[in-house]
Amino acid sequence: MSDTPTSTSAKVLSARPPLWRDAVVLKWVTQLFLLFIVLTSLWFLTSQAGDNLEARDIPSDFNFIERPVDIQLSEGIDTHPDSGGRALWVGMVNTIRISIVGIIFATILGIIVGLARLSNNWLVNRLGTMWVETLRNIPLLVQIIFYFSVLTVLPRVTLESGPINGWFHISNKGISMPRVFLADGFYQWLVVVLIGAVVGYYVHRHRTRIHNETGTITSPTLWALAVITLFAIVGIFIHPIFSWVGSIFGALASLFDSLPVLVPQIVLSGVALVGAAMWVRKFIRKHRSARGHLSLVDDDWFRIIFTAAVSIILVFVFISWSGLSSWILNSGRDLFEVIESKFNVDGAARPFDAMRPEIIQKGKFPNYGPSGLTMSVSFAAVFFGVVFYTSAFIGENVRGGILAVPKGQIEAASAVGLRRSQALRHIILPQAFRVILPPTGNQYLNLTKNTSLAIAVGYSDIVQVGTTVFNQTGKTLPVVGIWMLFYLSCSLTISVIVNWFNVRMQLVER
Amino acid sequence: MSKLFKLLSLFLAVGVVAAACSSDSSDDAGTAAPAETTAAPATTAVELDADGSLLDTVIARGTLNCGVSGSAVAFSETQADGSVTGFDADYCRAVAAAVLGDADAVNFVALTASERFTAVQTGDVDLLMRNTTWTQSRDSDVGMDFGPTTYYDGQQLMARVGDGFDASSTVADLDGAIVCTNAGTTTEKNIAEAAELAGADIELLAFETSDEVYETFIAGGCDITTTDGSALVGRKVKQQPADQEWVIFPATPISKEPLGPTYGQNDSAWADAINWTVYATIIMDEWGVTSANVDDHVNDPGEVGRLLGGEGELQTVMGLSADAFYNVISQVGNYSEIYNSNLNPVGLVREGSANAGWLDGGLIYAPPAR
Amino acid sequence: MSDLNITGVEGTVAIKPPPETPKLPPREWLKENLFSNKFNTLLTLFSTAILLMISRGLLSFIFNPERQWGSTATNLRLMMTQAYPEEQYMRVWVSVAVIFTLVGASMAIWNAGSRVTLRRLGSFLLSSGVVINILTLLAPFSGQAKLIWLIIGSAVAGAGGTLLRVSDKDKNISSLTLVVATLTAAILSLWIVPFGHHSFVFERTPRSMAETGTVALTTKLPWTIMVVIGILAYFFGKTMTSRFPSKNLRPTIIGIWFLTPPTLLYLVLRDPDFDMGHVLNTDIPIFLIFAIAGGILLSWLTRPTTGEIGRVCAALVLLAGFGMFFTPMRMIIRILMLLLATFALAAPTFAGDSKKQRRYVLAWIGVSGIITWLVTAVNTPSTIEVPGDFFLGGVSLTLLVAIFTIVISFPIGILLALARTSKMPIFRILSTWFIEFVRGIPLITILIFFSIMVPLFLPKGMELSEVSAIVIGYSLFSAAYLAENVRGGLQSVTRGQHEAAEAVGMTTSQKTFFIVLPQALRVSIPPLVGHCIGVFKETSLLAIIGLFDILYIARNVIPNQTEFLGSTRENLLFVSLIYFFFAYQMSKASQRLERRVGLGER
Amino acid sequence: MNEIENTETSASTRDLSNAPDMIVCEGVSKWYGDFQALDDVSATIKEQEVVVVLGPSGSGKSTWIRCINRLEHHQEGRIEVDGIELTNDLRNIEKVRSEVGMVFQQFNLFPHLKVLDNVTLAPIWVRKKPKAEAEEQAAALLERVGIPEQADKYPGQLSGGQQQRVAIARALAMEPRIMLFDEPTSALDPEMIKEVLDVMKELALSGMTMMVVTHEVGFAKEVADRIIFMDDGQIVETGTPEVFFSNPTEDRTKLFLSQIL
Repeated sequence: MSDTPTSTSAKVLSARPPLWRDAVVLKWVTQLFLLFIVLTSLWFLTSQAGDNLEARDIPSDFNFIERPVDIQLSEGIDTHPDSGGRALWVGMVNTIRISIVGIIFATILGIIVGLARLSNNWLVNRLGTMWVETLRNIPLLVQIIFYFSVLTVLPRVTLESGPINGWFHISNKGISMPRVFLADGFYQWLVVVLIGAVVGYYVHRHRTRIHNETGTITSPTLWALAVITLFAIVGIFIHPIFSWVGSIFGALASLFDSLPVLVPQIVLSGVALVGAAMWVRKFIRKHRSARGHLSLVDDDWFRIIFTAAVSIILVFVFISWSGLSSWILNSGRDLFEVIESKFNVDGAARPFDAMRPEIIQKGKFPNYGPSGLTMSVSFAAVFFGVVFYTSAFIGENVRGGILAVPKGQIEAASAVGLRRSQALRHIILPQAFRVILPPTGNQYLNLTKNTSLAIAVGYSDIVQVGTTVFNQTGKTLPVVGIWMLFYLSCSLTISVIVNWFNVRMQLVER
Repeated sequence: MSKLFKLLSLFLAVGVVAAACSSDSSDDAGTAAPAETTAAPATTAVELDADGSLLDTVIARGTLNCGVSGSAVAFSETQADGSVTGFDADYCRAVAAAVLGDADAVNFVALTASERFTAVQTGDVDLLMRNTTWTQSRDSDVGMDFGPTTYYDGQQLMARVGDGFDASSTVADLDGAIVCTNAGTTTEKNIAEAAELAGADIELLAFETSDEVYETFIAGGCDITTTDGSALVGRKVKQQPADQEWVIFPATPISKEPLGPTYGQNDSAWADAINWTVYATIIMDEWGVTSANVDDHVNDPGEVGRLLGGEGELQTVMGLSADAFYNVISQVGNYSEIYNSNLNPVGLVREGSANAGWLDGGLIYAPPAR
Repeated sequence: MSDLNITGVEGTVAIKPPPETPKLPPREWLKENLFSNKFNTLLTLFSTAILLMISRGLLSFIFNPERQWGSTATNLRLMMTQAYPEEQYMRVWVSVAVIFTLVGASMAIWNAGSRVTLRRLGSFLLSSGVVINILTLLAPFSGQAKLIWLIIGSAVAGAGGTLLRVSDKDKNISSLTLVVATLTAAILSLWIVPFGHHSFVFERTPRSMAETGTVALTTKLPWTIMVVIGILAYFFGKTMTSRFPSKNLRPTIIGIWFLTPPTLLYLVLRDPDFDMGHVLNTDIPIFLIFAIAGGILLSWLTRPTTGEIGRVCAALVLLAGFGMFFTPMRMIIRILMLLLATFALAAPTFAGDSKKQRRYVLAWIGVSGIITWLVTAVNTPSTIEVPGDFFLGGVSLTLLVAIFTIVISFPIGILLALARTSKMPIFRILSTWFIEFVRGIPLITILIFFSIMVPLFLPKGMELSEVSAIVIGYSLFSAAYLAENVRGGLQSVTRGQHEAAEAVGMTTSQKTFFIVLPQALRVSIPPLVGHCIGVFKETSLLAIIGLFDILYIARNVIPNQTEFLGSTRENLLFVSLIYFFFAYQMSKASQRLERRVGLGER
Repeated sequence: MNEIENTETSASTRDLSNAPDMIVCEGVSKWYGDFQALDDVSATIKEQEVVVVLGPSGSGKSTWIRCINRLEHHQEGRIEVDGIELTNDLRNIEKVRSEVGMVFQQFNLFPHLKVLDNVTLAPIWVRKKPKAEAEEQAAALLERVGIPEQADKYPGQLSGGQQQRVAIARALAMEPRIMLFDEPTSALDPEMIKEVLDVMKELALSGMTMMVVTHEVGFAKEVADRIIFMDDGQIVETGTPEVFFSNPTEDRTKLFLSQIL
């Protein structure tokens, strides 16, 4: 086994062509040449930028994150942030908020649109087509601005306005609806629900087993949901019994506090090294033939070396940058302390609270009070913009996905006697979902990125806040860096989730 | 054949693009010697700052790059044919008339609020005529110099009479109001400060364009709008619907907004040329010399004659031609003419305002020309 | 045959003639398609209500007397080109005429258009008449206007109904005839219908004027001529088709199409005032040196016997080209050097006998000549003074930025896609990182970054206008997405194709250029067109960074003109229509193309 | 060849005249737009009978067989399966479909389910069988079609012949009284055809009522009780294999036979 590769390589050596004709040499020379050019250009550009920044006296450090800034945000968790970092944080939260809500509603609306496009009802079908064609062909930015200027002509607020007075108000000052929010007892209640989820899981398994044994329809999912709901309802009354959970987190926090910086350094380095080693092992195993013969081409060697190099660089970074490790320790401690404090409430606290929107007359003007959940006009414009726009694309994905299920599948399903609903559940949807998911994941990415157009209507998302920050402090480069980092991590999160589903659902082929 | 053809068209396309891009990189455009080290192109002012004034550069170039807003009602509007008109635009033209002898030799550059100072620093524009308020930090920290104030403005508020406001209302009456204003300007900060001082609790809504502010105000989405008084008057005259009545208050603006020409600092020849162009329009207004009758006054004795070029030394010493200010008056007009033709249509009148001449109790005043 | 008796299992059965083709009468059609069951009926009622609400809202907005549609009409020119000098409009009209000629000729040569049965036309007319009438009833018209519109609607519906009844099943009409008829009607309406005459006068004070009557002569006359030219060009194309084989004709026309945009751009934007001394002393010698030296180099490189040494030489030229960017050098030398390097790298792919060699060298001389001329022309001051820079403003800016972005990002995207699928790991890693990085961040951050930061990254003395910087940023952004589309196509090329190409002895680059890429691009036509539409739509983001694109004009400029305060919504609606028109046409065209190429069939 | 001759007699000499009718078609016609796909087709198929439908492509064989399973709707005439008439009544359709198994030309296996799940899906959800029982039955059926070892694979991992045998097992899992085969071997490689045909032969010998659309003349000769020849949507000729192949009466039949034999 061991002598076969040697003999082949010896043969190769003996027949080695001149360097300029050796495919492998040429291949690597070309690549290194390109790498050289790319690195030189990057170096050139950065050095230019450094010189220019210095010449124009433009600072590009990050100290604005802690410095006070003079910014007023239109909405968010904190409309008068006291530092640049806090302002950007508010912007990030706003972006994430509108993205998540947007994704949920765009999905619902998109499915409706897609089904409408497949509908037998001529009018509904045409309406769906009109919806898709119109919204897809007008730039999102134009749409957002248009909704914005249309929303401003809604009726004025009066003390008794709203379609469902006392519950739901629509006016040109925004849309106000009842607000449900987490109260002090929420985390204890959450523990109850988690226990409920575990119980629900076992109920689900049990019901499935009964179904498998007897063949009766036992609807396990329904049962599991019912169990969880039951726990949730009961939890509202009994959750204070879990107040002791906080002490666990307290212990964790003190553990993190007492750990030396070396521990995360070692753990991180270990993870990097072990991860790389495992990857290499898996890689080699995959390239070993059934009889154990290992054949690696230069490309494979490159991968192995690259992985090793990356892991060593990572180890180097972890060790030399002790700030990272202490940051992990500190933020871990803070996190657990925060969670612990969440459990430190008196027994009477409720998990949720709800408030109805109100209109209050202050001074001369009737306006929405703080009690309801108020959607500002800017938020509404961006929200409707991204939701409508994305729904058109998701609708097309849904339609395409369902149409992509071959007709034979539906025929076969009915030939074995499945009903339409059963065929839909067991045959069409699982297959359509595979087709729908990847492009829809892309649409989720796009939606998240498209919320950046909020800058046009003054919704305080991260781009709008960032623009204000660098207009005030002149630190464009750092702010742009933060934007990119933020959006990249958003995109990464979404694509990781979508990929996870994707891999799990891939069809197995020969 | 067709393969080669496809490749060729690809090359051509790329080449055309490269060529198009190269048009903007003027490093070698005008220079005669190919391998000469980066000679300063005529268009950039940065290098010339060291040894000469921007005045020479502008005269050599033959056009004035004037930074304006391009979308400020009555001050600099972009018109349907692409031309820029308005109070600020006329002052750009006046400077061009004085420096170059031709009021039309202006290249208007539309700038947003955030890019205006950078544009001056990098030399993209020679002069900023863009509703820029003269403040301490801009004069010192930002590196600008300010010319004589051409328009004394101040931030005011506008509300509906139907909501119980009148001209004597104060900021304290704003309690509970939604106040709309333009995003990214100092007006936001001013109203927030003023409301805090007066103990009024307000909610601020900032809009990207001023038109959206007023559309929202008309529809009732805002209870109050606030911006410079000049803009409020114009909007009230032009846009107040039949079923509403608007009122502007308080009589004393909540901020001082002196607007005037702005240019890069430490270039005194260029500053003098601009400042005296403005002063010339004011002085001529004091003497009643207009574009219509300027020819009759060329040989007048005293200040008028001196400025119009009768004895041209004062101008030639500055680096301008002797008839520089004659060109300003004849081609553009005096202060009153500029003011009335641009601002009267939107309801702004000089009489009784801060922009009346000093003899009429206003603040418009010029040093003597001797 | 029909009287044939066959032996069935249960005896003989006579075959009867088939019954009439089942065709649904309107009432049954309605029942089948709208009210087949309770749920469907509910849906129908619901969507009817929504439709009526939307149309009513839109109509009452459009025909509200308070709306200042004059602002749009007066500012049309601003919206199209920002400020192209009026006395130079002849250039624009010539360009439009050239495009109309090409469109007409191409339609003839590619046999565009299909047959439309008169029945379909009839039912289309009938339904549009009905829709017009319904909309008229919804709209807030005065009595007289309502009557006029009702009459028009009924006339259209009546015509459609008559057609439907009179014509028999197989009668049809060419869709081109319909297009011509529609165009003629549109042109005629310019001469007849009093749309009003909106103009802008600038004497001492600016003034917008709105007069009644038909539109200005400067509008209707040129358009009439253009339509006539288009129709004439169609017949010209027809005669050409009968005279020459389409094998030669079509590539020629495609070539002209490729050359048209840059040529017309120069026609419209530049009237170079050549400094002949400079041209003779520097530009022409530089070109000659490059043409001759490059020609010799290339003729050597295209010799089949040269072999791999050629690539080394090409790489050296490329290195020299890049080096020139770091030293002070005339831009034309840098560009020609890079171009030469590209030609040299591609040379082995086109190697062959002396005829092929000659052709390749000639191609080099031609391309370098055109490029030299272009660079010289661009760098010479123009007598046409256009505010708003090379890209003009308004729709022109939108279109030019979109076209430039697509053209630049196309080769970059293809290269990225090739790199990402290549067997060379460093290429793959670099391009993957680039693509994923760019795709992870929103366009607006890239545009803001490029508009503010690019001047900082340039060497001293080099300047780049804001629009150019943005076009570069936008191209990089677009290239990443384009690369993903092309990659999809590359992956769809089967292994058999690669193997077959290798089996006949093609080199990797020959295989890529002649076998893989053509197939891959063909497969990725639909996503590529979709991408182009996206690029076009997203140019609207330029408004955020303050460029004079059509959205900026509609939102920031026109509503701030003294005459037209408060006209944001009218102009936004108009802008939406413009975008919709272009994007919808493009997507329809791509669908037709898909069907034509035979893609998208399962 | 020998083998065929031997079995041929055994299958086609069965006397089925007293067996009950399983499928009755009377004057079935169907149009696609203007094109008439079925033209007054009438036939009766007895229990345990094996009928092979022959004919040139486009002659309406597949349409007919799909009408019997209500995958297509006939527009005139009536079809009765085991005494149940096929109308728009959903209950009837369901009943018929659980009595009739169908095997398609393109297999139409569910690619997202394992082979075992493909077979057990319908028994569990339609017949409401316990899972264990269904799996037991599925294993037996896979054994019967000769691929017990593939139960845990996905259809995409199998060869064409194996896939088609899974499809037969899937159809059999519903314990149908009639099996319809719509060109079951047309999409297969030659060496795989035999394995599928063997399964079908075994099925025929076990007494299943079968209706087979195929081009496999050998199979028809060997297994069929009766041959039905279709052209232009009409039944042109029917007869026992011996008569049909050696002694056709119609010109169209002769022409067809001369082309394929």
